[in-house]
Amino acid sequence: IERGGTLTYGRYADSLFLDPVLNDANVDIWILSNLYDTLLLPTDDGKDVKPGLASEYKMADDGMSIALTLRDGIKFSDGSPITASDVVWSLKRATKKDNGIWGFMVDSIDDIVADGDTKVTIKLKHPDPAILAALTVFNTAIMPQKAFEAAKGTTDEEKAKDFGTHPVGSGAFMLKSWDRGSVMKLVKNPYYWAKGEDGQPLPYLDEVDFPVIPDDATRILKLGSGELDGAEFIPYSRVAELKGSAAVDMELFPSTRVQYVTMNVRPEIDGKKNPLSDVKVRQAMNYAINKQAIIQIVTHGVGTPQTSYMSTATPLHAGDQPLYPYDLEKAKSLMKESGYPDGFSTSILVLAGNQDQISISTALQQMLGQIGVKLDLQQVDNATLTQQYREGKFVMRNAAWTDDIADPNEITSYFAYSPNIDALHTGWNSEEADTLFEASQKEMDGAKRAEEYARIQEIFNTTGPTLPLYETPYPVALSKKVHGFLQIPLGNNIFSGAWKDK
Amino acid sequence: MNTNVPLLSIDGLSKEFSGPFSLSRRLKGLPPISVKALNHVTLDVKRGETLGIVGESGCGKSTLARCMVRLYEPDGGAVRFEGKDISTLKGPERRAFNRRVQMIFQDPYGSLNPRMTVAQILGEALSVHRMRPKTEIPARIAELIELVRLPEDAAHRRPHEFSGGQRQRIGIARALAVEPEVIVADELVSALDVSVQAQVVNLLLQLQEKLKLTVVFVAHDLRLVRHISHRVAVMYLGQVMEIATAEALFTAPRHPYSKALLDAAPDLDPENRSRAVAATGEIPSPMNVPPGCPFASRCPYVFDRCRTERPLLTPRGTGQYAACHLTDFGAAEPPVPASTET
Amino acid sequence: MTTAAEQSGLLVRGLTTTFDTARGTAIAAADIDLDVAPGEVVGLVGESGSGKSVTLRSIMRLVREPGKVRGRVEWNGRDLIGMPAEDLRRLRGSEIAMIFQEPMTALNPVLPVGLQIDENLKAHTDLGRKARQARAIELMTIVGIPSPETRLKEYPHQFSGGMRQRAMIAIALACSPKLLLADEPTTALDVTIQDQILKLLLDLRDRLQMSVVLVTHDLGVVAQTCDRMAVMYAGRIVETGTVPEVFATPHHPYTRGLLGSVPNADAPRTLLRSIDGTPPNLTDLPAGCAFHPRCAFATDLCRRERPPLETFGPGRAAACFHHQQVARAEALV
Amino acid sequence: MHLLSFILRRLLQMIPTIIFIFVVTFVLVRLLPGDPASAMIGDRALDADVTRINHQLGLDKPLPVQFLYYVERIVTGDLGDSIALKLPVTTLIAQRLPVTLLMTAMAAVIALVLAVPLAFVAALRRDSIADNAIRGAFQVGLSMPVFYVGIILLTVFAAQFKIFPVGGYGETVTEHLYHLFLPSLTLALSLSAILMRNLRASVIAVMNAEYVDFAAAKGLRSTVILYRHILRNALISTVTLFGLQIGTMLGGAVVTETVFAVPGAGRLLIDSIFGRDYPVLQGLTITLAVLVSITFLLTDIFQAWLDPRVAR
Amino acid sequence: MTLQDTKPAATRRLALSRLPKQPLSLVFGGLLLLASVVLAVVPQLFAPYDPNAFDYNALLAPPSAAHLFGTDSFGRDVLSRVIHAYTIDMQIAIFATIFPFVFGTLVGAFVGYYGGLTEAIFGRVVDAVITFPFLVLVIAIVSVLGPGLGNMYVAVSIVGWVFYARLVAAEVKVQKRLDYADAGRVMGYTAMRIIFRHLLPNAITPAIVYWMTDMALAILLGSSLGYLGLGAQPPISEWGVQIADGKNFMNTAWWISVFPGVAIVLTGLGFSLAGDGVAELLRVKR
Ligand SMILES: Nc1ncnc2c1ncn2[C@@H]1O[C@H](COP(=O)(O)OP(=O)(O)OP(=O)(O)O)[C@@H](O)[C@H]1O
Ligand SMILES: Nc1ncnc2c1ncn2[C@@H]1O[C@H](COP(=O)(O)OP(=O)(O)OP(=O)(O)O)[C@@H](O)[C@H]1O
Ligand SMILES: [Mg+2]
Ligand SMILES: [Mg+2]
Ligand code: NI
Repeated sequence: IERGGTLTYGRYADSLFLDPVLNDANVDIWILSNLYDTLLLPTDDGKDVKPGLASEYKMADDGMSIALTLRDGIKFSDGSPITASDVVWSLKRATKKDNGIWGFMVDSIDDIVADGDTKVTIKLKHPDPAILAALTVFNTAIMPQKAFEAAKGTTDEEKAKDFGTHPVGSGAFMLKSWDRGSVMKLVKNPYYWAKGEDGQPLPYLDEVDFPVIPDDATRILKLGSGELDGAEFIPYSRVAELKGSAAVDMELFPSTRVQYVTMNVRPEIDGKKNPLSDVKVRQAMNYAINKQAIIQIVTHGVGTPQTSYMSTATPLHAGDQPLYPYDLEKAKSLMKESGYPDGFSTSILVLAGNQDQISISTALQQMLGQIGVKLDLQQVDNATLTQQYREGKFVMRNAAWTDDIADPNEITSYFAYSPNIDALHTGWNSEEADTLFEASQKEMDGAKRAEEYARIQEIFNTTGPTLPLYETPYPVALSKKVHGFLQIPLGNNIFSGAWKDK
Repeated sequence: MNTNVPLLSIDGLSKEFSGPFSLSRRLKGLPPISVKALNHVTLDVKRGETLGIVGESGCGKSTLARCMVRLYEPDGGAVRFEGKDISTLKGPERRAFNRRVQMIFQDPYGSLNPRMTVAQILGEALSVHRMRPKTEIPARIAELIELVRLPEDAAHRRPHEFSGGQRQRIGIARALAVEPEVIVADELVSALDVSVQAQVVNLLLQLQEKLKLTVVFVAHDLRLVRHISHRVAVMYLGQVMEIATAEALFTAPRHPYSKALLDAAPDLDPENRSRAVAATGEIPSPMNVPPGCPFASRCPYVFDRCRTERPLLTPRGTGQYAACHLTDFGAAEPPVPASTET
Repeated sequence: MTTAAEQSGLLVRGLTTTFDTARGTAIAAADIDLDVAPGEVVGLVGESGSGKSVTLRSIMRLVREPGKVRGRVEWNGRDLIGMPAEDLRRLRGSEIAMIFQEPMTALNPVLPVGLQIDENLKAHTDLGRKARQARAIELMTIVGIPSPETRLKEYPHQFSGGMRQRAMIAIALACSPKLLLADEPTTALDVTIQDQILKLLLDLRDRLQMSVVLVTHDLGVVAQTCDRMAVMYAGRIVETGTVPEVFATPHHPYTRGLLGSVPNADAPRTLLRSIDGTPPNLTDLPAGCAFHPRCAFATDLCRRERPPLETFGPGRAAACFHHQQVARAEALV
Repeated sequence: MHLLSFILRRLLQMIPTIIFIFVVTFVLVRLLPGDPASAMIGDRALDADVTRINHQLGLDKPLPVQFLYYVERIVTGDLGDSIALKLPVTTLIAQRLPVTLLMTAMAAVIALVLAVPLAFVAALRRDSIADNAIRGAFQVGLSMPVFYVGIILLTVFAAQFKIFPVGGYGETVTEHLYHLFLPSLTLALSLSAILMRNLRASVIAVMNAEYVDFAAAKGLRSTVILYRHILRNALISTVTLFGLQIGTMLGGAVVTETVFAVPGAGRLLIDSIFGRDYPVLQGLTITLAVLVSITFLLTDIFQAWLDPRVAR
Repeated sequence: MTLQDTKPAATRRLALSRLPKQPLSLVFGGLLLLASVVLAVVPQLFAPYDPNAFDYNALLAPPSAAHLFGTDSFGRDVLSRVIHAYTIDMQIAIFATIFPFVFGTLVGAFVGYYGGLTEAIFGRVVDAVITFPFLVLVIAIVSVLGPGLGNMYVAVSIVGWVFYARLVAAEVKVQKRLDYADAGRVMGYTAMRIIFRHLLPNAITPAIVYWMTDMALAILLGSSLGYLGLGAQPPISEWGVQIADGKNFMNTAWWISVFPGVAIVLTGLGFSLAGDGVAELLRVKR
């Protein structure tokens, strides 16, 4: 292990807003944990929790409260101590209804009370099997109440805006400078609590720079020329090539990312009859898709077929067989049995300029053509896509999902639990799945909860409104000099343990 | 029809062109720059005659000619054709006027549409004015080509295949196609070579004889104007300085400017040389015409009244008119130049 | 052909200029012989396209690609055609000056008039800034431009036509040339201004003892200003002589036609004696005498053979087999 | 004096143009399907979140009200805050625009350095092998899509030979220049092709002008003729074209900026379209329009200086 | 009688004598364009494969005898796709420019002829359009109307006509000052006849020449939009889309993007040479 140095990590897009509660996008989320620390931390495999700012945590036996003890002598990056009142304030802010879209993860929290300077008790409305995982999520990060309230502005939002330009947290790094759209620079937080392998405080690195390089090819070129030490979102087409490169470590970090197609299953869309509402049609389409071919074409072999709607890295994932193995005959016979034996025309929304989605859809177009389904591609921008999606006016769309929490409840509430967003806004529902989900949300018995999830997955995987395609790891290319960098399955980039050869 | 009424009469005609109205002028409260191209011009054209109009560049000859065929709408005064103000003509009446009064242009290159053949040019004129039934048009075109003595195969050629003189003939043929009574010829031969000039002038003279045309002949070549005109008007800075029969004007000009113009024209006789300059100074800019006599700044006979009061066109006996305060200038013996300080 | 011209003045022998064009080779000037003695004004007349400008440009070696110039041009015994470019540059604008027909296009529109005079002085004299300025003002005064100090700072478009032509003359005269080649210097001007400019040129000739070649197509101008004249047709000189002699008895039918085309004072509204037909195409000259298709005197000989420029009197020459007949016919009229 | 009134008049003429652009932008962006909230929070947004955000942004008010509200702010010089980046638009523009300006300026210089000498060579040796080679090469440059040229330049000069950095912007001024060289070159290629073509034609036209002959007849040295008489006149028409192209380039730098990872205004503009970041889009379009108008104005002034006939 | 006889003979002679003297650029440009048009009309005669057929056994195959230009990531034959793209790209060239050309020319003719207030208003429109960032406008319009070529044509047309109008207006203004226009007025011809029969034929040349360049530009724009995903939609093959497809394979499978690039350059060259040639051909002989 060597200490010091600057690691330059090329990102495809810049962050937008560095507030753990009010932010909206992965570009923020995935680096927030370097700036802000949480009470608990996800384990490296993303499936469990370990102590963070809280050195001890204990769930009450009735599941109605959690007792936490803060580490001794921990400080924010401005040197001020982290107290229990900061924790209370931060968590209350995270649970407030109007603050951001992440509140649902800590919905079960009833109250937070401080007990002295280092003890905190979180009281719950009901037992919540996912609450510990929720305490590792960015929105429960602990922020300095004083510094935040000293920021300019009157409302929370205005203060957050100002605070976000010079944030103070307790993560391994702190913001040094931020040139919007160009480069963000982090420096070592001298007050960070965790210790490295050498017994000295982490992080090893003095500085991490995040230049923004939207073009994939350019990012790789820069890595090759030594201008970057690491580059995220390597296109799959380049993975094999970079794996063979002597100067580069091509890392494929396990992820919770799944790639699928969402189908609107309402009986009618815009007053027109919708063939996709026929479950046979959906199954036929699923069988008609050659996932292996798509994995070859789009991910160049990097991906693996989905075995459930949630990724294998998600806790309580169930299923060991690829869903809907390619079977054209079966697909054809299912079509015959369906209400549309002669096929039909339909369309799919593609995010404009997204090569993966274009490739997938082009392949789907060809594959579905074989069972008489004529597919039109419609490239639209993100805002249009989202709006049509939210309004339930789309027919089919490409989509991908990554978990934010080490628990199956997030993905399931969006995918299978219809009261949330109508099952991906598709209009699909299953009373059984809904009931099971509601039960699982309070089920503290791990085994039982696993059973409930197994059943939900079975229902969704056989009749659900999606065409599951593949799951992929996070492709990150690193210079051979870089060690110890980690991207956890939830996507968070962890630089605290990274170091660089001199 | 009253034969005493002149065929075409121009009555106190004025025409101004306004130039760009720049911001600096607006800020200074000045009016836009304007060119007084014609300033109260009064003239008559009698049936069957040739009226020559001479003057130096920019004096308003073309503007006058264009007003006569209603290419320009005058700002003041009127042009009357057979007693009728032409600016009041509308629809068919206007078309009829356009047919009866034709114009021929100076520029042999610009006055013909380069993308039309001679037959198309003539045919268009014939058909628009319905001069002949459709079937007879080709024959009439051939006739016109013959009339202006163009080569027989001219009909299907385009203007660029002709020489300057031939092009002017095409222009004449186009005007004649509609069988007009009056032809206004603006610098018809100025752009042509001497040897070709003579051909076109001869043609014009012959046609006039044959078709009983009335001709307004605008030119700056004094010799030529004298040769073909019955009467001549001399213009200077938008005003008529003198009108007289050709003979009278060239033998006894009654205006100092007419005289200067005649003296300046190089004599063809090498024995008759003079080293004296006929008129000093430059023509004033038409953008600010002096208030009095426009020629005052260059006139050797100038006196105070000339600078303040504009002389009117007054008779000088036997159909001769001049606009000069020295009413007996050129009558018997010329007056002594007043002073030379200007 | 006078021996005097051998040493001083301009001597042109067999000057031929051709242009290779897509339609064939145009012989724009063919076998031109021309002498100009010191202080003499020679008029060069002819129709448009007869090669007058090309002749002047050839003398100055200003013919551009694809033009080719052959022959001999001597100025005070020095060969202009063969001399090195740098030597020629020194002569141009100083000893030999040229005036163009269109002052609007010949003056650079984006440079002040003063600068355009100044650069001439700078190229050929070693006068200082002040001295050049003074000389420029002097020149402007000579050519009759009022308030020269302010006028020098103005641009050509701020000048009237006459003023521009004067400015061009001022530029040409900057280094007191000994030979002035004037290409239609007054064609674009009004008669009263033309009168002024021509008389100015004559005055300057007297003052500086310049030789002048004056190109024009106006016979009146020749009659009033020139000592001798040469008539060009289709690239060739067809007649030369002193001005009074040529006007009195033209020996070439073309000269005769030209004189007849101009209306003269006595017979108004009669037909003019025009020359029929049009000038020939230079790439496609008729065989024999180039004028024969338009000539009333033409015989088979004329159609077969080209008449040489034949001297028939002191300083008189004509290129016509029938020139005596033509002269007699003229006398009859 | 004349110049001043000329400038004043041009500035006055700009006002309706800017208003027009302002209104069009305002209406157009609001016609775009999708709203800022959709663009920002994407798939996971709940309807309640969207309503809340749109309310916070005042987007639930009727359009005319929004318009008046925006006009009111703009008159006070306030362009509002970015929806996505939560920064004042003026700050963003101040950060991003200089990059694009620098890149455009460099492209202009490179284009001139390429086009002017080669145009002269081509014009002076008209129809020679050199002329045809130069014209052919530029023609190929002109026929290639910008993103393609960019990728090729990147692959060759940055990846293969490592002469230039692979995009980015750098920190010091020298670094800026160094980093922006390839993107500027990319932009310059098509610009120089257009300039070369035009300049060559006008040099040929000017060389045929009589005043060039007259200059030669004055016995001037050929260098004087070339620089004083030919170059200046030939530039007159090229200058107008140049100004027009620079104006277009300012708004068209998007693609280059993406390929080369240049954090400039072009990318901000595209991001703001796709992000439905109304305040940024409006503020930037208007700023660009003003800049472009100023470019045109400068062009006109320069042209008036070159050609005294213009300023009346 | 003589008239009837001379006409065909004269025209035939002219046509024959003109033929070898065609400007060289027109010959080359014309040939390139002719080839492009043929490929655009009957691509199936030249394309060895179905442009949309996948071949999982030949993904990213380099150029070989079987696939002269190699295959792309779907195993589609690049040559066949390049050839089939002619159809769509030539269509872009025409459809994106035809309305601007026609409408712009008409507006230009009226503005140039009548001047005055129309000209002042038009001047402001021109200002606004040329100051507006063009790409932004196109992207915004395409986003409003939805992606696809049809809407791209609409977007380009909304802006494009202005340039034609400007060119034609300027030229008409020059032409209407020439005497032949006045001659028409003196003959008593209507304004419409003067504008369309006399002025326009003489004023349209710059617009036609610009049209040629504009078609090349339209292909480039179409490609750029295709590259951004806003132009032609898969599986239609279009050069810009192909280049975008091949962008990630620049290092490993250069052929995917290089050959469509060559096609764009060649077509652009064809248009631009033809433009020069047409300018030469239509030059008014005086
Ligand atoms: N359309 C116009 N717009 C502005 N000014 C004009 C226009 N037509 C003529 N003028 C001006 O009006 C004056 C008279 O012009 P006009 O053409 O009538 O003169 P002219 O005697 O025919 O001259 P020339 O002998 O040069 O043909 C000139 O000063 C000219 O500049
Ligand atoms: N650069 C050139 N290329 C081809 N032919 C040329 C060129 N320059 C001149 N000519 C030809 O040379 C001939 C003589 O032209 P020149 O200019 O000397 O005539 P000009 O007598 O001066 O006529 P004008 O009175 O019209 O000035 C013309 O027929 C012309 O076509
Ligand atoms: Mg006139
Ligand atoms: Mg000449
Ligand atoms: Ni002033």
